[in-house]
Amino acid sequence: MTEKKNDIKETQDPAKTEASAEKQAKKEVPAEKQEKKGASAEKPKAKPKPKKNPRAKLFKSERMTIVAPAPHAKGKQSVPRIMYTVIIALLPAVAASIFFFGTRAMVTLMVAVFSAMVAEFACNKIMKTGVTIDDGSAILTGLLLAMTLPPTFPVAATALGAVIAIVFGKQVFGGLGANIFNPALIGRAFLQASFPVKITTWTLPAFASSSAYFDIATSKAVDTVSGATPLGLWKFEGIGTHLKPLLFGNIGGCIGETSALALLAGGIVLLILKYADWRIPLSYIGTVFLFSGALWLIDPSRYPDPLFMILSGGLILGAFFMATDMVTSPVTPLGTWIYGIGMGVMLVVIRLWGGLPEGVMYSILFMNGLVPLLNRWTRPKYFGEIQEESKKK
Amino acid sequence: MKLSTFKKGLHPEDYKYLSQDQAIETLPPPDDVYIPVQQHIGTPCEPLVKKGDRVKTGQIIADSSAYVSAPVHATISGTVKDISKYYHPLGMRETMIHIQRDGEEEWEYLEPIDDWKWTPKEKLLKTIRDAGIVGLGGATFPTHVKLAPPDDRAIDSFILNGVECEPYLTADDRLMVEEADKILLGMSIMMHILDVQKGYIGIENNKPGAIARMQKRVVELGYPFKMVPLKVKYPQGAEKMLIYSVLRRKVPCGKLPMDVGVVVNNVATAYAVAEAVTEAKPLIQRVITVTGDGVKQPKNLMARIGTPFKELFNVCGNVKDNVNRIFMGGPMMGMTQYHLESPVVKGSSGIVAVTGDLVEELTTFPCIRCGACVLACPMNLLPLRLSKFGQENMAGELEDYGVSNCIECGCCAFACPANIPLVQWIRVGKLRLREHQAKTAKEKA
Amino acid sequence: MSNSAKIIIVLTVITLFSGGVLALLDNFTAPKIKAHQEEVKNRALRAALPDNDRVQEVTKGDYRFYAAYRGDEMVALAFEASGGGYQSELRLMVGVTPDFSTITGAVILEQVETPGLGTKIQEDPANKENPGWFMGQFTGLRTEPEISYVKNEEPGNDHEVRAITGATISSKAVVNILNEHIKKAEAAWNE
Amino acid sequence: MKEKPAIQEFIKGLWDENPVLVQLLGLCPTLAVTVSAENGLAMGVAATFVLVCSSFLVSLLRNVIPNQVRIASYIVIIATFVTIADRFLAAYTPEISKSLGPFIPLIIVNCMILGRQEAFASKNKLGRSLLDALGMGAGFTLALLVLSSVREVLGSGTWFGMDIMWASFSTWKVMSLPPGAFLTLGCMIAAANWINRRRQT
Repeated sequence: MTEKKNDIKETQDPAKTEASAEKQAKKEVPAEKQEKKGASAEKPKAKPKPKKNPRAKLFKSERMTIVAPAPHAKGKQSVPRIMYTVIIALLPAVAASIFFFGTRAMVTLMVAVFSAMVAEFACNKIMKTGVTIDDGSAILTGLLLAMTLPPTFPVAATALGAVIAIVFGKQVFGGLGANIFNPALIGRAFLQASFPVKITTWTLPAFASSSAYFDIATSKAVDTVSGATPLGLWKFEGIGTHLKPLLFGNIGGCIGETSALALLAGGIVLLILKYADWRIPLSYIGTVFLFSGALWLIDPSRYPDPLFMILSGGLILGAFFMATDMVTSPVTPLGTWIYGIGMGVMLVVIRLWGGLPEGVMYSILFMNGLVPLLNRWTRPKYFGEIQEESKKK
Repeated sequence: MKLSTFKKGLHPEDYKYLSQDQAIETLPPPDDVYIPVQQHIGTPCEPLVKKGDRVKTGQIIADSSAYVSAPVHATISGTVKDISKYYHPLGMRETMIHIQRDGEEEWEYLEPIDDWKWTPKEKLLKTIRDAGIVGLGGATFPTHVKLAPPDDRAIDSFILNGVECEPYLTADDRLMVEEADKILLGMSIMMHILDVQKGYIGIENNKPGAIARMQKRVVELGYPFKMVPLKVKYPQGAEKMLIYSVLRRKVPCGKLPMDVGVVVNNVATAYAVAEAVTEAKPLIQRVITVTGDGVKQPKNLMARIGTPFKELFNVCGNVKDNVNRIFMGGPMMGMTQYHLESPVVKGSSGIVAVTGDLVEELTTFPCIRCGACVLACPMNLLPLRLSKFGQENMAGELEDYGVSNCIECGCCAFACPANIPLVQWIRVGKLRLREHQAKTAKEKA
Repeated sequence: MSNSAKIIIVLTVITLFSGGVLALLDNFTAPKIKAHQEEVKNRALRAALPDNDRVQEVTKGDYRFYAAYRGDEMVALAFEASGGGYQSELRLMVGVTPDFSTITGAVILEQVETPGLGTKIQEDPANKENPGWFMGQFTGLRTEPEISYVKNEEPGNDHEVRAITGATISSKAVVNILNEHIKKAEAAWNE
Repeated sequence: MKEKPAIQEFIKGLWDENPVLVQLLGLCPTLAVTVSAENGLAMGVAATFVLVCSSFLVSLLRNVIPNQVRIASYIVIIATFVTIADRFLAAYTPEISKSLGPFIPLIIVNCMILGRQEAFASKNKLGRSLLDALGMGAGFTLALLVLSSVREVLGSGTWFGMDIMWASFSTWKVMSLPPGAFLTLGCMIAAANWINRRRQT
């Protein structure tokens, strides 16, 4: 309904020739309504578009111009553009993961993206909405989901997760923009709950065996080296991991959480282009740093140091690519701060005192659920509102 | 130097280069003019002439006895051919007086004023009213009302609005370059009427010629005005934004600039005031920018009010064949024109014709709550929520979220990546809130 | 008949009927239910204790001990141990040699752990031949210096068990409960 | 009330007024115990037994019970039959009784049962009340059976304890957990609505 409004067309009477008055009167009616109401929103009586492009044939004498409400200028942003830019920003991390984990990671990535697109298409057909694959959001969901899975995750389960992500994470709410929770994380949460063993069976990257910090894993000569993530090692075995491998990605973990540097590169591109709100990663990671740093200062033997907390697990991936998902993050600046701080606190609490080694997924999903409330509570004061109040006092 | 500005807003590509250097060209009086009897905000005027009457240039042809109102003058000498409904640039058909030129110009001037400094303020205000001067920035609020605030409002500052923040438009810019003296004179007359000492001239930084010229004349003529160059940002020219940019004062919601002791007037208004007071000329013409990439030779024209747009385009080499959209005013708030018989009115600051390359037809996506509109809204509103509430007819929420504060500047819709017609939905919301309020008021009564 | 009298009479009749029916029912279901409970306990004791002639119940301290005798010789002691698991309270029946140095058997009496994961401490459907392999590991396990667990490999020492993959916390909980209660029970028994 | 054919009272409970899918009544046991088909069936049968017996008594006594104490009377009657069911299960099928845990006693406060007494049995003749109770019970049991079958097959790879999935099938653990119950029930309700909508048009 809304899209029609913007391209109501009216034949433009030529600048030079005079048209008969009755003809003018007839043509004028819909446009008049349009302008008077400001927006003929309730019932835009758009004329059906002529089959041929009239502009091509009708020259000078009957020129077509668009009659539409202001503004007549438009920014360059568009939803697909945002989606595809985020996808491109993920590519360094994708490349890094394929470099570290090999073709197996690539298969997982491709399966997830493909399944997500198929699920999106199927939902479009069943729900009889227009096909929305081309807006890129399904591709992005599939890609993000794959980034949160271990490279050796079964193909069928990956596909299942992508379908769940699209169907239960997005389409049941009404499609793009209507979902409450990050679809990729919904898919991941389903997989975590369904296949908890497989999703925590990590493969070490190709180069890990040569490094000395992986004592347990390297002590065994098995074909597929399965090992714990640095967080798992810390939580269950009390073994820390050096920061350098964490930074470059030479560690065990899921596809996307390994190389902090590659993720940061993409994340910073998003921040510069303003496709991600800088407040979210800052407040999220900052809270984790301060909270875990305070605990570390109190008792360094019990709590890991804050840099380890930041670089391990999927925090970078989550903070830059998942928490910043526009649909599921607050729109108000204050709400965004609360959102980020809430996630940070949740993350540290889950990691340090919860049953799971990793808390990024649940911390984001938890705060996603609060976003509608945050948006409501943190309505910004509109221009001039503060003064009115202070004057009353 | 850090330029002052307001918070949020955005900067669309301004395309001022198309007509910025075109000197104002005076359009000869056209053969036919169509003069709407209603050209201001306030009580409508009634026609004072009838079909067949002979009118002189400057003769009052429509007026109202109400205070918040401004008379309308004949802009050419000739015969009244008809008083009937014609196309108005705002889209509807309005009562207009059709005058056909019949030869030489014959003027009917206002009552002359010898020395405005020694003339009673009431007289000056009457002259301004008789001249039919309204806010020429586009708001068309009668200027004499603006210049006579109630006694309980202490006005301490006067701001001359030379911002012209809408892309494309250069009419005010050229006027400042070419008629700086008259503008400054008009400004001092208005300040004299208001009895205000502090005068500010706000000009956006993309008009270096205007800033230089005005600055030079202010110094040379010894005016105590302060030049305030402003950062290029839309909607800098909106009254509330300009007051904040220049004086850091926020006009409270639902209040007027005079509530914070400020009166803002457009440069074109100041020019018209000077002409009326010193030359006894009523407002019968204005500068209008004819521009856009759909026009062969963009120009700034001094045109009689009532001139059909097609005459303007004729002078500018006519519109190109691939023109896609023609609108009066700037691209952010302007009204699309579907009929070039529509005349220039007092509020017309420009007429822009653009080809398809500039304004694409866009598909609408669902809102992804990216917050681009929130970051753009100069009034600090949440356009995405307001438009949703408008669609869903949620009057209570509309009120809570301050829908009536929206100035409809179009920043949100400009920024929206999903191409949602936010401004239109917000207007629907305003309408629905008003309906709801009327209903509840009725129920209470 | 007044309304309140009617109310009283009707409610009384219904309640009497209800009580009567339930009393009748209890007569013949109660023994069966009791038998089931005995059965459960005996099965647990059979699993926790080695072959014996008779079992004698002794209460010492906080514990109720089931002492198993072969002839006059006490061969093992069993007692209940409980503690927090991953998401529920675990109750175990543990049998130890009289000197508390070796476990003679341990079974889970009650657990509501995560289905499919934590529940593997009681029954692992993936291991078709030996679903109870996890608790089976404890039979014959040394309690000195302390029971511990290893992950993803075969235990190398006689005081180690292998934890369940994906249910480390539940496995750890069982080990912790045993460590704690064997020590406490020893102290109680020797008092 | 307009008289319908008596058999309608039975049939309506199966689909049109299905307590779980349409009326959304009695969801507490529905969601909690449906981990395996066996549990679901046992729960359905127990609830049906209580429903039929209580409806019988309530319908019989509908002209005797004073209005002011009707809810109290219903609760006592229902509680009696629930206790009977509970004790029977404990005595004869201790395993099922253990896995159903507190949810059998909780049938007392199952809104479906109390709801049928209040809405139907207390206003209708004995025969119709019995048919209604049977229909509702059957609908409840059927819905629980489907729900628990889906959850057991996907969550444990078995059906009534039999292995029915292929060897490499990895079970969806979430289906054995509470979220699985919500997911499955949501899908069932969505499917029921979808079918109803298609039938209407």
